[in-house]
Amino acid sequence: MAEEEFTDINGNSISLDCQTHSAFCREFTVTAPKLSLRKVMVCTCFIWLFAYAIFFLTENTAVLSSAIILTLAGMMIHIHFVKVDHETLLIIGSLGIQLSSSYASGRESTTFIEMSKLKDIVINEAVYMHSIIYYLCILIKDPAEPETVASVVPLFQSSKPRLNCLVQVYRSCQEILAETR
Amino acid sequence: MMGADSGPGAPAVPWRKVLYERQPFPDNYVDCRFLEELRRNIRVRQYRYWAVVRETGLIAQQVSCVAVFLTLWSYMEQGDLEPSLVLWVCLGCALLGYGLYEILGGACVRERTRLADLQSATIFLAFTFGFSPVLKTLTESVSTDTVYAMSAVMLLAHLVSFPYAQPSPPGSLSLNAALFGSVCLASRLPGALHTFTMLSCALLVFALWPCLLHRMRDKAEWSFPWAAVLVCLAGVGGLGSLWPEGALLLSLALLTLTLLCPLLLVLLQRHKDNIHGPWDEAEIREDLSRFLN
Amino acid sequence: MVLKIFFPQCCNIADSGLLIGHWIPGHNSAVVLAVVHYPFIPGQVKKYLNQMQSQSQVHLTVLGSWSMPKEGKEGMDSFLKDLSTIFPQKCWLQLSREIGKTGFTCQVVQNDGKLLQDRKEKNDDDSSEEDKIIFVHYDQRKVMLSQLHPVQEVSQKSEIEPSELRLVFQTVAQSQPLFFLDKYDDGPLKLTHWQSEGREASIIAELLKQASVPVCIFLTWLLSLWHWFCSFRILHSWPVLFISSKLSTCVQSGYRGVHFKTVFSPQKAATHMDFMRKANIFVSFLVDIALGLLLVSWLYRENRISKLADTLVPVADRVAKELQELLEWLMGAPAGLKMNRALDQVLGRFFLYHIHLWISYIHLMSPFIERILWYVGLSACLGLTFALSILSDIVALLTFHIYCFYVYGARLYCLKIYGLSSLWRLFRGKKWNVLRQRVDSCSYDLDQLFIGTLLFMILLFLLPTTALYYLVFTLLRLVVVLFQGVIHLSVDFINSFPLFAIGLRICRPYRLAEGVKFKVLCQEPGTPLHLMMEINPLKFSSVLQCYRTPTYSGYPKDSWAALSKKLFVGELIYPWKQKTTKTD
Amino acid sequence: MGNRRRGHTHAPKTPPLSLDTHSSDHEQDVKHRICMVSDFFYPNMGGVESHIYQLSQCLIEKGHKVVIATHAYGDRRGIRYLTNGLKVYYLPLQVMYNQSTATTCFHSLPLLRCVFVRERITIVHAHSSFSAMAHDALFHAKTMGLNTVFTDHSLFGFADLSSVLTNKLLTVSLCDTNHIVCVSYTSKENTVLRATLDPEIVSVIPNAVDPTDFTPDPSRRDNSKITIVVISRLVYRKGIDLLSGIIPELCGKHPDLCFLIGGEGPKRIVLEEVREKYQLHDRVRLLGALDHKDVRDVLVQGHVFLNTSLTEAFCMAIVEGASCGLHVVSTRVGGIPEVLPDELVTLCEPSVQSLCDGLETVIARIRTGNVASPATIHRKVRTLYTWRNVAERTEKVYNRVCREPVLPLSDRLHRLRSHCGAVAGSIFSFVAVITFLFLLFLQWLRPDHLIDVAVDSSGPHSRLGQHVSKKTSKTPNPAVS
Repeated sequence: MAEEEFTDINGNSISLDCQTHSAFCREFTVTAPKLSLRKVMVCTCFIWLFAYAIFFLTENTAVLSSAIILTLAGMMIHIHFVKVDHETLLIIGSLGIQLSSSYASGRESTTFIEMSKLKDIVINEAVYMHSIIYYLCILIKDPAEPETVASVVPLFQSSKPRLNCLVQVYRSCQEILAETR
Repeated sequence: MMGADSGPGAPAVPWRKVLYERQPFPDNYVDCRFLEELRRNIRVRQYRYWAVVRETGLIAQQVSCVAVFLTLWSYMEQGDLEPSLVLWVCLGCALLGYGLYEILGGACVRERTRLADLQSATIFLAFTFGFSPVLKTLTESVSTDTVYAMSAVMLLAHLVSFPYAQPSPPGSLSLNAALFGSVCLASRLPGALHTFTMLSCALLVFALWPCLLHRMRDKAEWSFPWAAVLVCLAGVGGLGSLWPEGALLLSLALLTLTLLCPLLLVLLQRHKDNIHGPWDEAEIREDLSRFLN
Repeated sequence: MVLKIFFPQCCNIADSGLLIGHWIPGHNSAVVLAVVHYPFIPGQVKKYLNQMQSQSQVHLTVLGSWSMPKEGKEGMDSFLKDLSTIFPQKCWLQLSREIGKTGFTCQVVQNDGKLLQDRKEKNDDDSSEEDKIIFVHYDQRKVMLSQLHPVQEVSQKSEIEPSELRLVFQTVAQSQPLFFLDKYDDGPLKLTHWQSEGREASIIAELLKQASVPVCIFLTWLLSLWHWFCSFRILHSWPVLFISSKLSTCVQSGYRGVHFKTVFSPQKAATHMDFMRKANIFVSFLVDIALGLLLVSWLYRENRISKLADTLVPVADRVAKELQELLEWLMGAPAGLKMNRALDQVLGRFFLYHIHLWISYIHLMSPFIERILWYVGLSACLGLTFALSILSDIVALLTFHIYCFYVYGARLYCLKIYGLSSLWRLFRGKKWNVLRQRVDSCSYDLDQLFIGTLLFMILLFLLPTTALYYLVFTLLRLVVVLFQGVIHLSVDFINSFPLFAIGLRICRPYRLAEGVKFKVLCQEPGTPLHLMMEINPLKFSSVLQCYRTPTYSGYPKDSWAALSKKLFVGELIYPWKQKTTKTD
Repeated sequence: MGNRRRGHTHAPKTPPLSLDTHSSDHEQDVKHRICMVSDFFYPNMGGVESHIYQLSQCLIEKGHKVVIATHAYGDRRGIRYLTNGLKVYYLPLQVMYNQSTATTCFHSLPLLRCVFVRERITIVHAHSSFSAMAHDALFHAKTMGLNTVFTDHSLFGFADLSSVLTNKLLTVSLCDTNHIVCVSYTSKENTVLRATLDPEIVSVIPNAVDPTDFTPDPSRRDNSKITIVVISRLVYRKGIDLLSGIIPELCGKHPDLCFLIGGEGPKRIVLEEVREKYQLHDRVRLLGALDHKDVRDVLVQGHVFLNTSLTEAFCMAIVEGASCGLHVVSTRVGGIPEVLPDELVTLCEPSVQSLCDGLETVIARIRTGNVASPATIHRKVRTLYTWRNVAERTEKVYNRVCREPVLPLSDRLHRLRSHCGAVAGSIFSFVAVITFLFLLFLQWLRPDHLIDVAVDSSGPHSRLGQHVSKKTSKTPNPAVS
């Protein structure tokens, strides 16, 4: 499918890849920019210089080793738990919606929401940090009374695309929902 | 269309300050009667100098009451004054004052029976006497400067929070502060008897004297200034016998308080510029307490 | 409407035959469970299905036909159509594979016999009709064994109807008996489905199951004996109850009793949760015992007991001496604080007397300590938790004097604070209005004011002394409470940690399923969409909070702010606060 | 002082050019994008709140785009949609003192800027001088170069220190506001004096009531006795102490008199004490806090509506009471004399005696029966104050404002210093500079082109808006922050 140039709310460019498996099964993949090597370098160097300064003052080699371990562990944690590489939204008509986000380390966390639970997909506005953003979210039915909304599942949480991207995803999701209802 | 349809042609009808009527004027129209209800300095009381002076006499005498008390204390601390003697004097003063009080208030109906007075008097004496050894040892571990500072603060608080409007009975905070300060001072005296004496003096000066003074003010108007002057003289004199410069300062302070401040008040009245209008929050003049209690 | 066909992986390469499965009501989706191969006699198939249906409450039907092309076999179509007349269905599926194609093709025949869509017409017009079918491949074994979370038992019918996936899982799990007929025994029918291998191994399991029942009965009898013993009314008199509610050993034993009751109940665990609970309790109990035995074996080698005893008495002595020094320090001018000498002396003497009592008591019982310890140590055979709780009890007993000091100090301080607060209101000429729950202003008499002020001053100047004692003893108390809290925490942990569930999650991730995830399999033009359904294992955190055995929480739950407020106003704090509130 | 004299000398002036001398037809259909800012909005209830709501609704009817910005109330934070796609931003700002946010002139800038930019706001309309958020919004809007309108709903004295300070603040925050709206002539005089304004940029647009909400229903009355209705917050400013004096007086004289008091507040204690002391539990009913929808049901049960306020800019309560066909007795304070014609209201001095006399005359008239019927009263009142009219007049203000230029920073600073005195002027010009720098920083941090333009939910191009609003307004709690 055609790839346009999209940006997230902070202006970093992201790519939306939308492939159609069949008339009622589409897969959207939002890929965030890769972990920039320069940033990693900068922060590593910063930490190590700091550690070296401390080491210079206090003749204690434990500082250096701890700094190294710290940076390594920090990087591990960052790529394993924080840095999301791409997020995928797989919508299968009359079966359900599957959200998966795969981290830079390759770890993948997936949740599948059945059609019977799903109430709707909407674009919503929210106050985020010190600005107001649009985000795409799934409304989950309250099983007891189906007219009310039990909870809201926001999509593309880590890579926050801007409205034009969201609208595209929203449109094609609505198409599928409409034709398989 | 209200307020809109006013052509450049000057409207014939006069403008009225009402909202319920649609007038041929724009919304931001400024009439010549704009702000006509503005009033300045209404309800500004014109003070008369001597009346103010007379009122300030109360403050002055309260200040000098404190001075008298401090003098007594310092005498007793130096041991120049025999506590028993002071006790007797206090007793005499108390009886005298009580008698005076009764005579002055003979006309009006009394809310407390003599028995009640006697009862509270015994309570005072008993408690003070019982507690005086305790109070004596209470602050001994606290350093003297701390005690002085505390009592100074407390006496100041007494002076500040004293209800000069209606001094009888003295407001709780002021009386408590005075008692606190006096206990602090009393605990620095050599003996338990001294403490007892000091406390009863404090009771006399800070609790009973204001009642008497109040009674004098509304029953025998003429006697109040004399009493005030008397107390002031006593305070200045007593302080002077100990510490002449202090006496000088005190007298200066009293003079400023009684003569200068009223003068300033009366003079500054002229520069008062206070604007009023229909927007002011109306204040309730009549007292509504009668409906409640 | 889209037709969903859940197709077991193991049948991908099965020979041609009949599809046996179940239509999921109201969802327009079919679960294929097995394939019956040719040749078969329709009557037998029907009989077999009926008997299966009676065993598993699943409405099994013949869904349609499955044709696996082989060389020299062709022209089956007419035959397959005839089958649909033999097994009358409202909807007849004809799945077929072709050589060199991974995807299947499917034709749906409505019961009136006309093809809903036909290969030929599909060829020329677009494949939109074909797309209306989804094949969902699933691993029969995993789906059969796995348990969807949040657990929703079949027995208790909730008003919300279970979702589609749940129904699929239930169907596969219930049709377990279908899978016992394996393809080796020469019955009239030949089926392809997941084969449950290793019947032989499972024989032992069967034997164990049989054996476990009388064991359970015996143990429950023992338990009832124990309960009968416990139910003597002498044990229900006040002091015993009070003490036992305070001694964490008794609590632990009672708790263990409850556990046993649940584990050794002779009837079989009905629901999944029951089973898991039993298993968890049992495993954690075993681990507990094992740790306890480990401890014992360590404790009773090269008489560590006597060493312990020899160290214990001096330690207690030492503590007492330290306290004594502390008190003497307090009776002086501690940290240069100005305290009221008289009160200081009084309090100090009072506490010193207590310490003397204490020391003498310790020395009185010092000769017996070793034996006591020896017997106590045996308790570790009942499990590590017992040993720990006894340890915490011993600590509580050994630091009883600290507790006493703390209580005295707290009470005194509390009174002082209370009096001061009310007198401070009087000092400001206010009073607390009980009816309106607020501070009103009020005019006191002279004598009230006078006495109030005197008392206020006295209390105020005596406050620092009391506060200091209170502070010191509270700190001591807090140390003890902290220690006991740690012990309680560990005991709780051992009691409530769902070891079995965690092990299951690690070794057989598919057993505890949070949900499913789908992968789009390779798809060719002209074949319907093929999805691979995999099982999404439960997260560890949710495993914990789902299977954690409920237990009393020995550590106080009130927030830090509440705790500090209590400390400030001098209320008593206990490590076993929650428990007492729970019991009464 | 000098400023105040200036404001005074403005008075005797020839009638100024009216608002719409150069308003021609092509301006009538200029559509604005307005942002109403105030701390006070639903779920909080009161005069300001309903004013903002009704005005916005009428403006939306006339095809303008309106959004409302207020602070978060409890868990009501984020974006909500009300009727006709009226969009409300509940911004997470810290509430300091009775529902008014803390003002630092800075911390609200990022959020407000985001709102203004993404909604492409052309006019910022702030309400109520008690609301710190409104003042912040005025300040920021000027920094961002937007035109501003301010509506003042309240009166202030000049006597005590606090009012002196607040008046200074008002002077500062209104010194470059393009236009000010007051709800009554008294309020206009008051505001002109307080903020030392040129009276020509102050318009008087009264509040309104929805006459359909307040229709009379004589059948609900109990004519065996005479009911006096009081509906107000039970606070000192509403003269509850006077009420506590009136009740025993009248109840003593007229045995068939009973009071119906709606509202909540600290002074409730006083009324309860009076009721206990005089054993009036059956005749004085305290209904507690009322919802806006219940007010009418309470009003129609009464014969007389009593208002004892000590100060009012524009008393909506008496209009509501009259609209329900009650005879209104009120104190003659603030803007109240301007509100109702004399045949509908009996004005008294703010004292127990005078109020009792007024009430007794009304009671006597009711007994003799020579009183206008509720229906006639309602008919008279119905046409006086309508929101549509308010909206039209406000629209004119907008038309005028949007023509005015926005001062650049230098002129603004100069104006501040010349207008607000040396000290405050220089302080606040410093603050203005800081805010400007802060805005530059924000624009560097998150440029305007990165802020998504919001879909219009009201105003000219609002079809998609309705769609989105229909969808999003279902979400229980849209805030993820």
